[in-house]
Amino acid sequence: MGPNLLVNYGEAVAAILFCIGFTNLLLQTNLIKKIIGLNIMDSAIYLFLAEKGYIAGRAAPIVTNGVTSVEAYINPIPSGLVLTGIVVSVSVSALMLSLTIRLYLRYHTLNLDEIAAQLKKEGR
Amino acid sequence: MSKKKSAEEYHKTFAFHFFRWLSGGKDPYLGNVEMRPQKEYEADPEMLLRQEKEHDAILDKVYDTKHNALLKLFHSLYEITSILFCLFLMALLLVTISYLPATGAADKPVNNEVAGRYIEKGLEETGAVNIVAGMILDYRAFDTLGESHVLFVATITVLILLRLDKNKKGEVNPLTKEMNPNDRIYEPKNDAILQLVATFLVPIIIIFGIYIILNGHLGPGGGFSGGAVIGAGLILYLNAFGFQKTERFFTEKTYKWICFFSLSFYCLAKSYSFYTGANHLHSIIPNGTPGAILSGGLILPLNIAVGLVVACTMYAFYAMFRKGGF
Amino acid sequence: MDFVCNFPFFSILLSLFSGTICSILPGRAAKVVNRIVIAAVGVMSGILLVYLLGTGESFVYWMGHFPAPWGNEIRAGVLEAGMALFFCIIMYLSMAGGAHKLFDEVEESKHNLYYILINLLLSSLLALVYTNDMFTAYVFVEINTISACGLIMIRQVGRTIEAAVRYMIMSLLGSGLLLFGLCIMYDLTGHLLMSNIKESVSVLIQTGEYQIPLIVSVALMCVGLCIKSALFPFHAWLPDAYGYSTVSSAAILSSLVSKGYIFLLIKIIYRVIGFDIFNNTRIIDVLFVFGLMGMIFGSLSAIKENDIRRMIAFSSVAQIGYIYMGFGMGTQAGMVASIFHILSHAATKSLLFIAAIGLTEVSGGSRKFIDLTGAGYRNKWAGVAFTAGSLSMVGVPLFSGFISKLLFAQAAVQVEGKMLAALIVLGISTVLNAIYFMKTVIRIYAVTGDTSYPCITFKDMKVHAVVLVLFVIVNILLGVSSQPVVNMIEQGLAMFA
Amino acid sequence: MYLILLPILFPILAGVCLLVCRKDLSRKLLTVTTGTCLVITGALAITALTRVKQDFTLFYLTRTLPVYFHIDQISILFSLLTVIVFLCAGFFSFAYMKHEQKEKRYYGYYLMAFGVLNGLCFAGNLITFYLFFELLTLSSFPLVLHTGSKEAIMAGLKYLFYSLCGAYASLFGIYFLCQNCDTLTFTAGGVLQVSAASKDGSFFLFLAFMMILGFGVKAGMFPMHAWLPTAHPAAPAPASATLSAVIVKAGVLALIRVIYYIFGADFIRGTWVQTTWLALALVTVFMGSMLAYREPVLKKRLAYSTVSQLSYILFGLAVMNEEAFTGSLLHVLAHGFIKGTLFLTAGAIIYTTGKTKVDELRGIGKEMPLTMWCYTIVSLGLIGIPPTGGFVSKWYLAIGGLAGDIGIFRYLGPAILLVSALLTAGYLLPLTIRGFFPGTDYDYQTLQKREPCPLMTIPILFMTILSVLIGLFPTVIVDTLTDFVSTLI
Amino acid sequence: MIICIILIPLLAGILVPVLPFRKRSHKEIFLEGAVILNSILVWYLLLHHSESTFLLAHFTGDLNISFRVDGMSMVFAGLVSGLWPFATLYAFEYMTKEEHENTFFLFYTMTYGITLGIALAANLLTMYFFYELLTLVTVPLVMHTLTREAILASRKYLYYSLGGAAFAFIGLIMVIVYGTTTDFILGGVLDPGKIGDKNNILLLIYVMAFMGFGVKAAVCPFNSWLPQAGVAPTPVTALLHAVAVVKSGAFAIIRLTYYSFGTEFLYGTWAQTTVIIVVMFTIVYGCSRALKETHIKRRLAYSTISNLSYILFGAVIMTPLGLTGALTHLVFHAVMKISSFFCAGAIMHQTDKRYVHELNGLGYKMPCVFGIFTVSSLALMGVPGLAGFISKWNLAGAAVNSRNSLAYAGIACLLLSALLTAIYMLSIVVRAFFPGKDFDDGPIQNVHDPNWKMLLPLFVFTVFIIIFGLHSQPIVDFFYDVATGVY
Repeated sequence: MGPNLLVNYGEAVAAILFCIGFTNLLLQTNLIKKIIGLNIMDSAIYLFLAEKGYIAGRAAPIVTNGVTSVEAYINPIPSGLVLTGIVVSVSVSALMLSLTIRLYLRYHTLNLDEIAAQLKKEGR
Repeated sequence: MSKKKSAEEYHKTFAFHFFRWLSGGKDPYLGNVEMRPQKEYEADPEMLLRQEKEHDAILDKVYDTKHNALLKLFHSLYEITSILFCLFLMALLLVTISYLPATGAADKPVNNEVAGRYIEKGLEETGAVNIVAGMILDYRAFDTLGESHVLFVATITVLILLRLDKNKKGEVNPLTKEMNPNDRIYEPKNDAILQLVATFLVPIIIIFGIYIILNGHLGPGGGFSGGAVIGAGLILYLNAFGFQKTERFFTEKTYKWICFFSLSFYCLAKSYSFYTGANHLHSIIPNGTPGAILSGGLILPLNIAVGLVVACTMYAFYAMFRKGGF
Repeated sequence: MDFVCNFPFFSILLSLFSGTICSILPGRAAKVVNRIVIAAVGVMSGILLVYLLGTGESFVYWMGHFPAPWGNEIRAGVLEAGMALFFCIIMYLSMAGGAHKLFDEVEESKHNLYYILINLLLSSLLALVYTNDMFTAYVFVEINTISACGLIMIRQVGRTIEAAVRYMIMSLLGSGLLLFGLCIMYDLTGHLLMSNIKESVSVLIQTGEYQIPLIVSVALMCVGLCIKSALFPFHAWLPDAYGYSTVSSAAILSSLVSKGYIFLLIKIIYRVIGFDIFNNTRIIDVLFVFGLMGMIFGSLSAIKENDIRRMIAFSSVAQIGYIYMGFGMGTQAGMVASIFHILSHAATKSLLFIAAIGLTEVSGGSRKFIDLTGAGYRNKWAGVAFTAGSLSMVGVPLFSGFISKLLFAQAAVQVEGKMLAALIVLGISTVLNAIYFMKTVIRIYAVTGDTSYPCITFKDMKVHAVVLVLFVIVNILLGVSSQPVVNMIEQGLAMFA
Repeated sequence: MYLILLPILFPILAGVCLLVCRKDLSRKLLTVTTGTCLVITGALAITALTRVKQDFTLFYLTRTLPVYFHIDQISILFSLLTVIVFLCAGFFSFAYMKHEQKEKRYYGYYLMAFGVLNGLCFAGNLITFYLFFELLTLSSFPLVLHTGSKEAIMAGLKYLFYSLCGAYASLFGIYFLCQNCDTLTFTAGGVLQVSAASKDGSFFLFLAFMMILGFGVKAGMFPMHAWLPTAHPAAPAPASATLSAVIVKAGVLALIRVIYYIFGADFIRGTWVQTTWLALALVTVFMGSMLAYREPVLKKRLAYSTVSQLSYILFGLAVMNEEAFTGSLLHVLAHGFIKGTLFLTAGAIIYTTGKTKVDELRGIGKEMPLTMWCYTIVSLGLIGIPPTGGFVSKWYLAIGGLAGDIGIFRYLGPAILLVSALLTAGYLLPLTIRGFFPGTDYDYQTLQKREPCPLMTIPILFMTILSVLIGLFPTVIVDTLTDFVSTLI
Repeated sequence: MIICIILIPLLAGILVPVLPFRKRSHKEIFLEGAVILNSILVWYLLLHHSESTFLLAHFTGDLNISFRVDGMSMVFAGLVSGLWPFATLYAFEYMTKEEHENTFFLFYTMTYGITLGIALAANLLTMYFFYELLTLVTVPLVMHTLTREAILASRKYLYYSLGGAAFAFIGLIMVIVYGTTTDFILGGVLDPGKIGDKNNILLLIYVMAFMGFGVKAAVCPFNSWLPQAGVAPTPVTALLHAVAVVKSGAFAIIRLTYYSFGTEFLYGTWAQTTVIIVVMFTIVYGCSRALKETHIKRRLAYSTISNLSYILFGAVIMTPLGLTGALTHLVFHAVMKISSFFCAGAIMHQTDKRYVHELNGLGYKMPCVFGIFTVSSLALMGVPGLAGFISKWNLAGAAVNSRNSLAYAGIACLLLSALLTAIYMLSIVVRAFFPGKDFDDGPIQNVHDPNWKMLLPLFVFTVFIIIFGLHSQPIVDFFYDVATGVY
């Protein structure tokens, strides 16, 4: 175990959240819960990235008063990445939700296992 | 003399066989030369069919989640392994994190010359006060271009899934059958409170969104967030007044063309910028005065384009989910 | 800088932009645009390939006004150009071969959406191929995923939608891991550009700092991409997705989409981590083992399958196992074999899918083997093409599959500890391949008493037949004159380093 | 030179012609043709025999495998026996075969077997010998299954497969001998290379044992004797006669050739091979007699007797001294004539009465006195009562056995021979006794003379006389034999 | 020239369905002409061969498709080209009763070219290439009748062959990687410097490759395809499954053993022991299965299995003498077995009888066929004076000479198998000629010998069986020269 676990508590939380989301995505049979898991996972990564960009005592990377010194602002890159990530997450959520709607309309259940079982019967 | 065995019994004894061989009687293996034909293998088609049916029946049984103990066991095993895997992953990540550079420190590898240049030269090179906006729309514009297309392709998939189309021949779309036909009866909801609040709020929301978009390069915000706000406003409007009202100014066509023009503009503008950049040509787009509203080169127009797309997309998502059309 | 150097950029942007354009066009026009774009990109890639073979050096291309660590970049070498060219060829043929089926399976009003997806998929593949930036790669991976999902579920029956959901879930897990790995990597190195990361990584390795996070990050990225490319234990989504989507989709998905991810993995191995560093980790052993398992289990599942399309889909699992086995060997030769197999499998698998559709069409639309009896006589072209594809899969000389098998085996021999395992599994897997493919081939040439199904002649399926013939030609070309291709791959890998 | 070939090729070709000829010949023509062929062959053989010590290589199968003919005393002995028995049995069959079908086929194979046997006798090296040994099996098995009944076919196949089994077992040895001998030409005293014999001695002993077992099949030696009692009763009587009198002797000839001319008696003497061989031979002697004693069917009884008697010969060979060897050779002749006669008489009885079992043949001596007298005389010979041939040969065998350096068998051997002789009396004489003394309740009223035709009786008579002659003037033969026997031992 | 003789049959085959023949006889003349022309060319080439290698195409790296005539090629190519015209002639007559004649002749003639390709291949890769092609062109022949049985058989054939090739392929790789070249050089091409301490792995791979090629040569336990493939029309069973296909398996093994891995490397190792044991087992197994089989062609097929292992037995003794024996049996067995198969085919053609127990009494109705069958049976048994004896003699001689105790046991197997051969072959002969006392020949009253197209090949083969049996020295000398690398 490395030295920085407690210092990196933000990342640690992100990791835990990521795993929670991951587990949800993997194990939940309910599609909506799966999607929630997905969003948790994504959020965890944003948290992680935000923690990465943070430098103690510095301001958000918007030039104020014309100061363009490195020491003044936090790292802007992770913020940019998070922005992109959010868009991706939104898109994916939308897609997943619409898939869920279709499946629900067709099979009247959100349980993926049941859908699979119905499909097996339908297939023949 | 021991007890005499009966003939049958005797015929089974080893002594009998031995003596038979010894005296040149029957040879044990010679009889094999005289043979009957073997049976030809022939599969009965009916049997094959029956086998197939049985196979299906077995499958049925196997996939009968409620009664198949083995399947249940498998499921629980699967769950346990998954949980173990996730725990393992968590532990792994935590260990990893414990080795990562400390949060908040200024001397992390992350804070290198890349970030440095963005901060120091960003204003000068991109003309954007908001360094993040400058970064994503100029330094790393290709990512952002991709990102907007992620949104675009997601809308396309949602359209594929949920849009109700009328066939040329007028056949009923299979999706229509599935959709609950009653959903649209309740349009509009005619909720007086909602309508009243919406009358007040929607313009404010939309104006706020426009503000965010226009100030994307100057302060926090940008095309995406602004677009989302506008989209939210539109959705509120829709909820308050129903589809009939919105259809007056926002149809699929509107959506299509707005998206098309915005994205085309985005693509072309960035292509120009990439092309000039890569070929070391001078870009004709001025950066303007930092801090002014008309500054930051392409950032403002791009923000507007993105904002339009996002707003429309958000609304489109909602409309699709709601009734499969605009 | 020569004008040719703009071609990678042009091809990505062209296909992206054509996606946008298609959104306002009716289906038929979108189809034309789509074809033109694929052809144009193919031509450009071809020219670029020739150019690069001439210069013998790769180049980077700024995406914007800023140089390496600050702006985005794309990079083109022989391998990238060749891959792009090949992807275009396969995609064009797959589209042409499956076009007639599209009308049956997709609502007409949504045809243009289909072409949008194809265009965006192409652009994302090109971006994955050309990119020199990890985050760009991530973004385009997402485009790729979503459009692939769209391709699966555009034929809107229950199974495809369910398959799409499964596909999305697995893919999202994969992307999540990929992104997380990426973030850790970024944290360690402070860069997102591949070449810069590589420099930092080699420094880190030398100083011995951050070893564990580095390995974990690499592992996460690998696992993420493995999941996305349906390596053996993560293949559950694959058979339904490939088996029930419309045929062009299936062909493209199996031959290109997963290959895009694999190619990205190759890039990560070579350009981000460094080949030698990667080989010193235990990750390659894991890849090797899963590759072998995939080869066996994929084939076993395929043998059990009763449905021709699903069988071909399961065969993909096995073939992807081959590719990862090549990675797992941890040698240059193994890598070359894997890359060659990417090409050969792409050419063969799409051929099989397209041919299979020709066979099912003359069997009353059923894809059950029992109905396919004698289909080879009813649709001669598809029958012959399917046979050719099967033979290639089994690894009969003259076809591309043989060369990749040859390369794999040659590579395996050079790896001390993995030689026997690889060779034996290669042998067994060939036997298994032979079993299920030859079973099918014989089935389609068996005679049937039932002649109620119509026969199809060349007149009824001109495009389809031509496509099939072209596919076979591509296959045989790869099989007969493989040396230039192998040279190209080696040259390309050399440029990577 | 080519004279040697004639008695071999002429009957074979004649036989093939008969077989191939599609036209149905009349019975008379067939008889005449066959008879002529037989006589000519006999004449040719005798002519060839006068050219002793002429050797002749026909051609080379491969560079090391010549087809080579050579005539020595052993050849003469066996060849004479062959000629006489074949002629007698041949003439007998002209009468006997009337009640069988497909005579043409029978005569065809008969002639072929004759030729092949001549070849076997004249063969000068192991390969040539093996060639004719195989051909002998192939040309004689159709004789066995001639009657075409299910049992006959089965018996024919059994004979065929047993013989081939034996042939292949010995071929195993030949393969090795070929590589370890300078030549495979029969040379008195053996041709085995000294180096090979000393280096791989035990292996070559094993090979010798294999070959003894293999060729022993043909000679009806114990573990593989079972074909004999099956084949003899199934075959037509003249065929049984040749089979028992001559063809099984081919096995004896083979053993003589292999042991005395290839391995050399010195190599075998005193080893476990000799002991085992002796034991097997004695077991066979005793077993054959016992089985014959309890067998009701006449021909089968005679077949068991053959099993037993052949092993007398083998015993003599296995003892490996001059007396025993001479005794063996004498017994070859004596048994050949005696057993030929016995089978022919049995054939005559079956032909006339149709009865096969000994019990049914009461009073047969009254019906067919000439035949039964011959039967009685040769029976006495087989038992070993002087002055018949059997006595002389058994005398020499017993003397040899007692003189041999063979441990316990020195006494056991002669004892068993004696016991077996008693048993022989026990199984042969009842027919005589019943035949001539049918008892008081025999119905003399229905008795009628049923002596068979001269074509049958003359061969029987001729052979009976010969068997007696051997006993009366054994010295003629013994003297000629002694000389060269000493070269072998 | 070399490529010519491979292409002529391929082209002729392809032309069969394309050309519009007005009469069947025209087609016959065309095919027979092409085949004879090709055979003449082959013989011309063999007799006037040069040492040079003909390079057709580069594959990858230094792998190429090239052809060369050396001793082994002469043996195999000579054999195949000698048999093919006769077999074609026979096929014309036989196929009058079967359907889809054009397809049949298409593939049948193409097989000729492919087989010659195997024979003339100059390196392992070329041979492998043609080996796989051989599988593919012969599958339609097995499938020909399209009955369920045929389909199952061809499926099995494909699985086995392709699977076997997969393992043979591994051997090929080994030779590529550890050898100096893939060309066939008597004595092997392995480079000791490259091998280092990997001896055992290489031996293991050799065994695998042996079994791989052995699938075609029907080595136990991969033999069950061969009897099943007997559903094919008889010309196919006779020529392909007794000669061309299975012999190419044996041929490939000989190439692999003597020309690629090299006997020096293999001699006396556990690999040799293993393969000898396998081969010995197959010899006995094949025979004993043949004994139990009542279908004539399947019985002959099992016999083939056993006899192929004779060849392999000679080959795995790994001495020049052994190879001589193997080659002798390769050629002689071809003649004997094709002759007996053609007889079986003639019987089936004339009477539609295909089981041993149905053959009672046919010997007198079809004397020529059964006479020839008898001769070939005797030859197969190894009766002196016929071809089989010589080849067995050579094999056994080689085994004795090798001073290998396993080889001694092999001789025993050989003889045991000879005995079993006698039993299963002669029981047919006996039935045919000695039908038994109460046999009624009414039902087969109208059966007669087939016409000259069938009989001519049979007679020619019989003559060869006898000639080989009586005067084999020149040809055996030639084989010995081949085995010692004179050619």
